[in-house]
Amino acid sequence: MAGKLMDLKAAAALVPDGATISIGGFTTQRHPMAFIYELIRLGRRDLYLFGHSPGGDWDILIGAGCVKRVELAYEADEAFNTVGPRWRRAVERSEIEWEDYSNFSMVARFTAGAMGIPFMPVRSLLGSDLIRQETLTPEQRFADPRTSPRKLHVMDSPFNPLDRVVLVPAIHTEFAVLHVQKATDQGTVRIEGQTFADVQQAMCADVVIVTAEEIVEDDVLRAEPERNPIPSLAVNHVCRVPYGAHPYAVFNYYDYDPLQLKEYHESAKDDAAYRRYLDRYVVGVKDQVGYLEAIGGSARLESLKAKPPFGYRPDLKRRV
Amino acid sequence: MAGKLMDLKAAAALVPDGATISIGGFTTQRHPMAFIYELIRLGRRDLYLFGHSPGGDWDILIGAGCVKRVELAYEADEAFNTVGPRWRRAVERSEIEWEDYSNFSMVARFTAGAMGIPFMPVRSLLGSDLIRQETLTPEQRFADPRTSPRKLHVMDSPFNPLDRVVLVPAIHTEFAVLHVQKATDQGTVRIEGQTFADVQQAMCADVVIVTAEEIVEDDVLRAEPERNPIPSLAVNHVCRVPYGAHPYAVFNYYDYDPLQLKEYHESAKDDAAYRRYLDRYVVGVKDQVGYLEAIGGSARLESLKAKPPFGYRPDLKRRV
Amino acid sequence: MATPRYTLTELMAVVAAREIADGEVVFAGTGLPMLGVMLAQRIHAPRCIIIFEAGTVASRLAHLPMSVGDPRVMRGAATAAGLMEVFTFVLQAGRVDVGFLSGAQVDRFGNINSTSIGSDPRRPSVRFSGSGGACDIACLARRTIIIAKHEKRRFPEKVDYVTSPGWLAGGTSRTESGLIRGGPSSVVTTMGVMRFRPENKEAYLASFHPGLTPQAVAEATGFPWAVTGATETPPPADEELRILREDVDPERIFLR
Amino acid sequence: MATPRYTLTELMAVVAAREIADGEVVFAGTGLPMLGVMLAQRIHAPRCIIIFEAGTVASRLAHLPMSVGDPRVMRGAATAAGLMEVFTFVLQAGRVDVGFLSGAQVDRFGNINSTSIGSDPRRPSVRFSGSGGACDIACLARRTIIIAKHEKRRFPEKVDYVTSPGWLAGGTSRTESGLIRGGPSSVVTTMGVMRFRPENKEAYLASFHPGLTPQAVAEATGFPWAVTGATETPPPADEELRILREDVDPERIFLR
Repeated sequence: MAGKLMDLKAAAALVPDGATISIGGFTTQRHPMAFIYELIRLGRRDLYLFGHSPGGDWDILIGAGCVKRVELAYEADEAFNTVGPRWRRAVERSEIEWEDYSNFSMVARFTAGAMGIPFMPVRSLLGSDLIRQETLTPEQRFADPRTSPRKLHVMDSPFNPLDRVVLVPAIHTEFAVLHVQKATDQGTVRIEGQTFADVQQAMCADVVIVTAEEIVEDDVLRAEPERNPIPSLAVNHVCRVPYGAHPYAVFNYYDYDPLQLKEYHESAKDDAAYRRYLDRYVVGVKDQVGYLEAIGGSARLESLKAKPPFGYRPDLKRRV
Repeated sequence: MAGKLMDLKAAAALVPDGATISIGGFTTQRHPMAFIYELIRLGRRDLYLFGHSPGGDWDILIGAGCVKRVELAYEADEAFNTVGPRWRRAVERSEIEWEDYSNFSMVARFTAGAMGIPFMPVRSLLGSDLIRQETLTPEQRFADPRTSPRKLHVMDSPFNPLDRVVLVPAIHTEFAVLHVQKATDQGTVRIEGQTFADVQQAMCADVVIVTAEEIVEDDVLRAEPERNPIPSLAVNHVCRVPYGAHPYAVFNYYDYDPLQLKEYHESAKDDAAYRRYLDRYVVGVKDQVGYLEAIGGSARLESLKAKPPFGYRPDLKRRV
Repeated sequence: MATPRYTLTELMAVVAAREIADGEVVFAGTGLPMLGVMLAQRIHAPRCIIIFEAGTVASRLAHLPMSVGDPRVMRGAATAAGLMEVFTFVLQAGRVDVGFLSGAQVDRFGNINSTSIGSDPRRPSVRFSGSGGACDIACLARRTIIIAKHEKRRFPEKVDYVTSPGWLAGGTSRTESGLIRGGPSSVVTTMGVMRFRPENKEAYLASFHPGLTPQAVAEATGFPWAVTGATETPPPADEELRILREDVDPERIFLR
Repeated sequence: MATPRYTLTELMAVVAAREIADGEVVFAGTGLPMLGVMLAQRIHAPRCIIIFEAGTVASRLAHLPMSVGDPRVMRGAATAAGLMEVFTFVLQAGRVDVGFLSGAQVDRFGNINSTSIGSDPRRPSVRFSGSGGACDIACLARRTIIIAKHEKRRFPEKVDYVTSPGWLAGGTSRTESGLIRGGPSSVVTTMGVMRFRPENKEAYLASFHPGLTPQAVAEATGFPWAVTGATETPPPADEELRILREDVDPERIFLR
């Protein structure tokens, strides 16, 4: 069989300017950072991002000028930084287009797309400005098929006229990029720990690219099919990328990197410092090997390694 | 902590006449048969059953006169018997009320109930008589809150008027009864193999009763929370019932019992023979211990035991 | 009379297998479809992927299942979950190339009845199991292959109940109903193979099984249709029969 | 000046913990809510169940998480899945007793803004992270507890953007919006605890923190409200502080 393994750079090069894309993970865990860095090195422009609670993955892409429009619920690294610095500046300077939803409604939108239905009903959002306010204009929506023609639709249930729900429109993207613990050359994928919305993001994308800490034999993952939540037939390309989520965590593999996160967040508050960060860690290095060297190499990585049975690093110094 | 363990007879006694109930499993696997037999021994009447593809679990309950109304997609044991004999007779003799759906639409209805939304949109059913024909009359529906006021509703998407979907109404039942491989006194549940619609059936019920092959320590199941698909807070009662699904299979524990299934299906084609079957195996024995003795005791059970790594019995003589 | 080289069930399994192309995603039900897809995997379609609605994707079957909920379908599966995942992420999302269907009645547009016999489904003369996933597969697979026993009463002008929509009333009626894809590509019967003309969805006889004539097939059918132009179904090859008997169903679960 | 016996963060964590009853299902976000629920579990609510929106149910935390997506939330969890399972099966289905919320602005009816400052959200003067799951918790938990910094500009008459609906315009307006349950039960601030009158959902001051007066709280608030009748917040007990410092947050992640 041909196999689905692909080099990381080749996989990133599949994403053209203007592509619609969703990125796996949640705030501080399992973002495909190595893939993100490649997109920045490639100088991609005008990307359309769809997400629920991204973190520095989106923030660094936005700062690098790769992004035209986002639909999201949240953009921050939680306790590490309560708002993404580049996201905040991009909005305040009108350098980006965006639409606000909640986590549930965004995940419901991915789920509708994954399920092949045009919308999902939810009981959230009612009474909030997420319903009353729209950031994208009707003209922006109609001019661009990459965005739903309407933000949402409020309706009463045909089974009980006193029962109101909000229909949120399905998302379909050209690409979904996930970072997981284990995958195989056949596209079988193992996610350990929380799955976030990775499964739904994969299932509503035309092309699914999975970066994985380890490539294992297909039979190994097929021995426990209950733990492989993404049907392999939906996975197009698999890249082996150890430490591919750094500086974010990967359950059972390594913890988040408080030093690197602090350096990013402090740099990203300032335009020139952010540029220097990009130069030092992303565009000034050739590839993921160069990145891992730049952040401190094996000594730094060793300090983050997860300890069984925790799946994280219990002795990690987190307030640095 | 008080713990959720309960005796099987006490758990079955919780279900009153006229209750709405869904039963876990799929055709030939993981039906809570021991629980079903207790309901028959208790002489329950007027039950309302909701299911997708039940098998002999429903068939024997219907034959015993316990059931008033069912909403379903399929009632048979697949290759063991292409139609449930008692189900068929009950319909042909107008002894039961029913409404027909498809497997997907019934599972979508359970899912809507589990999710807390009034309906789920699906792209199935269009063009079929499952849309045009209704077995229950509007009077029957309106007179009884246990049934949805409408079978379904066809609508065009507010996001694209050329895009048609069918809204199927959520199901909420008073009880869901599941049979699983492992559970704990805290209500943590491990399902091995296919989950069918057990998770959704549990989450749309007021009271969830789980019968399990084995009761294990809570910490054992909490070591792999990815494999416990039902939030324990939704599980009310747990009963230890080894061989609780016999004559149906339980992945990794035992195979289906072709001899017993043949005896049931042949008996159930005839009123008197069905009565004798019930007497011999259900109402004529006191409990699950008596049942297991009646079907052949440990010699029979030993012959069905699953073999690793298959999870079933590769050398089982299946055409008997 | 000489013993025939193969049974009708064997012939049908071979014909069904030939309908599957390599690499296709196949939604298989119990019985002949399982024989067909397992045979296809072992002959010309090693990369075809089997989906079972009870919750598995890409099983590598070691033993023939007797139900789609059989523990045997877990063998070598890439993913195991539940019906909802299969029906939505795989079937409704448009990832199934071929679905197999069967039923008690099939009409000239490939509509199928597996619900009940009689004009009023509330008072049926004969009641069957019901749709199961058949309606869903008929609505949402990219194409379907129907397996049926060829008798006049089973091939009426109109089925008593459309459990699984085929081409409905022909022409563009399927699309007009709101269905977004699919429709039957062939009906493999005990007498031959029926197909549908692309332009108007009218049934025609594509092939008749060895030993039969187009006229015999027409006489066993309850509606008028085009049977001229049909050719004889190529009989099973020895290798197909050997694999079917020795590898696919050595227990004689369905080959009886 | 003598060193105070506890910090404001410690006081708020203790007050938040007291709002949780034993056996309740608590939807906890990052920061003070985590401190509150972990403290409650170790004092008066050992059977309360923690839900994290990123996908876990009933974690037995060994180390304080720094995000709801932190690998630390996996420790001892009864179930791990994704956001959709938590938001639908647990939250939307009505199984969450208490949800915690915070934000940049809170108004007199407990509506919260965590989106942006300015009259036009398309041209904000300050942009925040956005809702995350806050709007969903505000809509769908049985009750919510709001944690807020008490400053006049953060407690305006009306928030600039209703990210998370509270009692909306008071009275029955929340129910009329279509929301089926919930609403804020209290606002734990850096100055006291605000509650809402059941009959009309008007805010009133229930307690002011030690060292403050009702008048001081009123002056730090941007809307007129009833502050008379408030009592002093009972200060943290030594045992509460010990557990908070030694067991809950020995790394001083949030207790800084």
